[in-house]
Amino acid sequence: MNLAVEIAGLRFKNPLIAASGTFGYGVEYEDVLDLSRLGGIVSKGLYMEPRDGNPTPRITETPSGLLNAIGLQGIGIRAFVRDVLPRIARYDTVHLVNICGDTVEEYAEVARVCDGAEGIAGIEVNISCPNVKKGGLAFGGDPRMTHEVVAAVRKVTRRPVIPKLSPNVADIAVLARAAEEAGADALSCINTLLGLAVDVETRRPKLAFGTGGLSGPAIRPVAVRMAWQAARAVKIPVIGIGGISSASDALEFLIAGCPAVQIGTANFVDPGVHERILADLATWLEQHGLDDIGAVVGTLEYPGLPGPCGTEVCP
Amino acid sequence: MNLAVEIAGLRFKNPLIAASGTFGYGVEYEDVLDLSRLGGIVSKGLYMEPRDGNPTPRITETPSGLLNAIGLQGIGIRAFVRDVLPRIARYDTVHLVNICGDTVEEYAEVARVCDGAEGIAGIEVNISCPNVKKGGLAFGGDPRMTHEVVAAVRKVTRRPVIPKLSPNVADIAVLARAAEEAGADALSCINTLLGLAVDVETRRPKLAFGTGGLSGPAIRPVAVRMAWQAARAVKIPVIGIGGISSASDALEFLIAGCPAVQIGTANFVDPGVHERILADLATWLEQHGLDDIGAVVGTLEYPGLPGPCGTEVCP
Amino acid sequence: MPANRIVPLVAREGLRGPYWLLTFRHPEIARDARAGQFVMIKAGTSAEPPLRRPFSIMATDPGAETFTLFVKEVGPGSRALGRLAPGEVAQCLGPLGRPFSTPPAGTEALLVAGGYGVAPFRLFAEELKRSGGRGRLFYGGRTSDDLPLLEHLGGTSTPLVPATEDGSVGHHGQVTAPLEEWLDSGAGPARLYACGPEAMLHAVARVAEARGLAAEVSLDPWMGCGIGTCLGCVVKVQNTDETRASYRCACTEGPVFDAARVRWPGEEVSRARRERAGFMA
Amino acid sequence: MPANRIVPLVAREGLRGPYWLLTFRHPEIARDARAGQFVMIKAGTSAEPPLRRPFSIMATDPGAETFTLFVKEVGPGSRALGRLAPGEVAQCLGPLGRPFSTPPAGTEALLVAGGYGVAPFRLFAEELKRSGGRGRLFYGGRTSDDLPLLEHLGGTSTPLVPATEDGSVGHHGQVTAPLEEWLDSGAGPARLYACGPEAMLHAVARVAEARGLAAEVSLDPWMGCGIGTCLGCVVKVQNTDETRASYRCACTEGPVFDAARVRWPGEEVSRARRERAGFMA
Ligand SMILES: Cc1cc2nc3c(=O)[nH]c(=O)nc-3n(C[C@H](O)[C@H](O)[C@H](O)COP(=O)(O)OP(=O)(O)OC[C@H]3O[C@@H](n4cnc5c(N)ncnc54)[C@H](O)[C@@H]3O)c2cc1C
Ligand SMILES: Cc1cc2nc3c(=O)[nH]c(=O)nc-3n(C[C@H](O)[C@H](O)[C@H](O)COP(=O)(O)OP(=O)(O)OC[C@H]3O[C@@H](n4cnc5c(N)ncnc54)[C@H](O)[C@@H]3O)c2cc1C
Ligand SMILES: Cc1cc2nc3c(=O)[nH]c(=O)nc-3n(C[C@H](O)[C@H](O)[C@H](O)COP(=O)(O)O)c2cc1C
Ligand SMILES: Cc1cc2nc3c(=O)[nH]c(=O)nc-3n(C[C@H](O)[C@H](O)[C@H](O)COP(=O)(O)O)c2cc1C
Ligand code: FES
Ligand code: FES
Repeated sequence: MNLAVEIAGLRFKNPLIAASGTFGYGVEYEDVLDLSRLGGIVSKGLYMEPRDGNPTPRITETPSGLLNAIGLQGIGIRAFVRDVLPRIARYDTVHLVNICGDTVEEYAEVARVCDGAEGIAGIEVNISCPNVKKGGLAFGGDPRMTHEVVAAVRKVTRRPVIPKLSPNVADIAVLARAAEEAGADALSCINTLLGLAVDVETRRPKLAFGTGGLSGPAIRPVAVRMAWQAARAVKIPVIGIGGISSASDALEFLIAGCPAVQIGTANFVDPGVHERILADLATWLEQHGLDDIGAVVGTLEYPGLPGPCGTEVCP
Repeated sequence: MNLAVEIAGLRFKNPLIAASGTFGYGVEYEDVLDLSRLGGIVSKGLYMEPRDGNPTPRITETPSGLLNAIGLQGIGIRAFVRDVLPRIARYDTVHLVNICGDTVEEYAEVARVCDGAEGIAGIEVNISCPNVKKGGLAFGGDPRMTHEVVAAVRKVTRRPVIPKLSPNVADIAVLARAAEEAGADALSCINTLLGLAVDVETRRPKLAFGTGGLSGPAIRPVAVRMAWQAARAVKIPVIGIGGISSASDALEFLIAGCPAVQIGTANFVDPGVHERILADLATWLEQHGLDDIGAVVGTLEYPGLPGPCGTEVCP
Repeated sequence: MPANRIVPLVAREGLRGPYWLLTFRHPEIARDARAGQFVMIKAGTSAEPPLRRPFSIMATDPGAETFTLFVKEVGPGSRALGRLAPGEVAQCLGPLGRPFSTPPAGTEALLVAGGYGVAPFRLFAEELKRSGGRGRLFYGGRTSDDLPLLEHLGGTSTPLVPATEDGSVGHHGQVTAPLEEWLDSGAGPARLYACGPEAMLHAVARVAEARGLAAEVSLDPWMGCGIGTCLGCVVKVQNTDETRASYRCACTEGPVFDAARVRWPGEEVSRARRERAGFMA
Repeated sequence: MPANRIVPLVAREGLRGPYWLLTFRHPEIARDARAGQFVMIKAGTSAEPPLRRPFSIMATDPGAETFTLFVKEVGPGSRALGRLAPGEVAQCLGPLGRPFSTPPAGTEALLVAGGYGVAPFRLFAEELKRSGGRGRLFYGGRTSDDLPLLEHLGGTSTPLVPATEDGSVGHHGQVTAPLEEWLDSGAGPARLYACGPEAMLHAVARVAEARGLAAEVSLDPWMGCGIGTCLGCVVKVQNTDETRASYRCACTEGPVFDAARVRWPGEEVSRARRERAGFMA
């Protein structure tokens, strides 16, 4: 049974990657699970400098969802490389760093540090965080800015560059193509949906920051749609993200065209989620007489579009 | 206790309106509840001619949500005016018609029929249906087209014109302003989020149409955010829609600035939802020493923005 | 009149496998329900799964003011029903839909049930008994595990003919085989009534067509509201006075349709898909 | 070591009001848990509500391999726990967090509990008994309804001092009143330990500061993961060696913090909001 996939020249031993901001820096789970069993780990978003993040409350539950406005609290890329990386690099998994910036220059600067650090396999470019006042969504919502940030990162590193797209756009295909043209090796789709929850007693937002990013099962249909649209729009691989908490959820993205997926909020709900999905995926493949996970990727038969064989048109 | 609100010159006896496509033409509920207790009823979307709608399956459940691609099956505006309107007009509630069109001209034509029909209080302009190949979202996603459709409808009727905006846009404020400039009297926010659910066994979309529109509790945080953004962007009233199934849900929209709300998917889950919310709203107001629902509208204290008093700035 | 009701569970019997008999109290449903009608029901008010679920009314006891559902546990909605404890309540809308028609005098009602599709026929058999009508119930499944209601179908005047594809109980083969045998054996005038998987319904429709018999089938589409407003449950039907087929709500114009009027799926839609979807494309 | 465990419910006792004592089996949690630690727990695998919930470990029985939670039913997560039947399982991560420190020899541990904040002090009292330490538990609430555990706190060597704001049981007034009386009465060296509503914790912190006593408070923020990754549970803390306050995870560096190091909310954030939110802004 082959569960390994290759994306942007990186070999993931399985298609399940821990999503940024939902798995800390990895070390937090050392005692809870075997990190080497993961396909990959994306670090919490990192700037050049440490960041306090937003005031609290920072998270609140919504129906089948989680609304957060952490605001990218973090230790900064240098502390990560110095203190954390040596500790996690010994786990045999693909270590990706999620990079952030207030400016295009900062993105490039953080990317440059990553480029020089042994053990960082690739760079996920967070141009889609809704919870900061500068950078983030301001870059990811505009194809020109997306192009600029990705090109700037591209210029300073030979490591795979994986922009993470925002769902808070009218047409994700436009952003996906902008990122591809700027030299991206793969895409991550999607970050959180911008949401607002109101505390009717205080008549203030439930989150101190105001709005927040919606994640979890609630957003899965939107995420699958966007990952599918992005995958159709570009030639580079698209990593699917959004509301995955079972093998069936993961398969929706794989079938829609994503060679790998990231698991976010489900880590909070069940720290054993990767193992569970991995086992269920293997069982599913077996039951379907398949011995390679790649055989399901991009096999969606969409009505009116050419089927996976490239010829059949579905009714 | 005053629960009545005035929007676009129409008096709603309470702020709870049945949303288009989730309450049929009203007649379906005649035996189940007293239609006169509703603040208003919006009809299923209507074109000039009857429409078959999309093939089945047309609906599927997602976590805390409903994904649908009905495709605006309907009897056409003339059959509605002739056969249905006389039957429902006798219920003392605000009767709104949700109008659709494949072309700008068709919108205007349907609006003209509405304008001539006794008993239709106002026109909701559906420029946001994700489940049709022409019209719908194609109009609602583009500020210029939004302006054109709304202006065309405005020209042929003196009845209140209420464009219904799509959430599948980058910045709803832009669309809201375009609709306002074109002469809208109020706005409805939001229609469904475009989503895709994949059947992993058949490897086809679960819905025969392919993508569908996501509604229900899952989308509420996105809907509240967008209704709030729209309300801040325009001077005309914004009717909040999306995931409301309790008084507290409705209050989120009211506090965020909507003088009224529409209830959609919750009608399927609980046909008595209006009565339940109405009772709970009254109790809530009483408990908070208020005797007018208007007193809560737009009272959200958003961090960094002027408070409801217009002077205080929240920390 | 259908209306929204809160119904307490009064009795709960676990059958073998994933099956439950759940008896709820509600005087009007118990009094008004006709065979083929259903309720939209949801255990408690939990938000997940969001929607109510359709279940046929299997039996009623107007005296005790109760009605009984035969529930196969297949997912979250049915599971939540199976977890209700007596005394707890469900949200319920019903009775809904068009029931099976009463067989004309002198006509034998041949009831064809597959799997949980047997539910309406228990009530149908009661109605036959009350009206003095004649009937015969063909009850099929893949194995005996699919016929958990076998022992609960006594007490009516309708003979029971089980059939299983693996021969573990009753007739060895599909349920239409003993049906055709019966028809071949020179039975008198008959009318077919079927409820079960779509493939079985279609087979029954073909049997009826070949023999010039009337047949009514109870369809099983996904239902959102049960009351004609979501338009999610539609099936393609062409009535005799119509020039073209159109989508009709199974919840209000059905779930029981004249088999000859149903536009059965053509071959362009894959069989696997139809069977999974369980209804007309 | 915290780890993900599936824990069966072995006993379930309904107390008066919305309170439950739920006893689960797990050898390691029963053996390792220290007073002040908690578990992140969720009944079954239902998707709603999405997240696990934090509950203090109230008691352990290493011999029986069980641990007990004291659960106040306030919403869907706690309700689902209260509906578990013995034999059913919960998903559980723990023991988590930094426990209360052991009082230095010769120091009296003054435990101050408000509402469900009493939970960790049952285990604390056990620990005191085992170590031969001295303690005194001040247990407050608005009315006697808020002290459902009153009768369950015997069997340790720690005297119990109840207090209610309406005087319905014990001391009439806030729980800090008998605490201050005790301190005034010339008690020996003492260390304060508090768990309960934020306003109470702040009051205890002020008492400690005024008297130059050490105090540890167990904070109660919204927690998403319990393990330091969601950064949702942070509270503002400034340790002695630090030049500025920063956000620390209550789940890993807390929930127990040195009261003097907690940046208590300033007056710019409205009191109502803080109390509802139940934690530091
Ligand atoms: C008129 C009518 C009467 C019915 N009577 C009975 C009855 O008496 N006893 C009984 O056990 N069941 C009956 N059903 C079927 C029952 O409604 C479904 O089994 C139930 O809705 C499943 O809900 P769930 O949440 O348990 O599972 P889900 O997770 O919703 O469904 C499990 C699987 O079944 C599929 N599915 C769900 N509903 C349907 C459907 N209506 N048609 C086809 N596939 C579906 C889903 O796609 C999924 O794959 C009836 C259905 C209809 C329309
Ligand atoms: C370390 C720790 C230990 C705890 N120990 C216990 C215990 O021993 N016994 C006990 O009954 N409870 C305890 N709690 C509180 C318990 O976690 C919450 O009551 C529970 O999460 C509520 O979940 P729910 O789904 O039942 O209700 P929800 O609907 O989630 O919450 C009900 C209301 O309480 C608010 N709320 C929820 N969680 C918190 C929180 N952590 N702080 C402040 N407000 C909150 C919500 O905003 C909502 O208004 C503890 C909390 C923490 C952080
Ligand atoms: C608490 C929290 C923090 C997050 N932080 C980051 C982050 O630092 N960088 C980033 O790119 N995405 C971040 N995300 C987004 C997730 O990586 C993921 O894209 C999103 O949650 C959708 O996936 P899910 O539904 O599986 O959670 C965060 C999400 C959550 C819930
Ligand atoms: C089955 C279904 C059919 C709908 N049909 C229409 C329609 O005809 N016209 C329209 O403007 N909106 C239509 N909508 C959108 C709803 O009116 C509403 O905007 C949306 O469902 C969000 O609200 P909710 O979460 O309360 O359902 C439909 C929604 C559903 C679920
Ligand atoms: S179930 Fe909604 S229209 Fe039939
Ligand atoms: S609860 Fe998630 S970091 Fe503390």
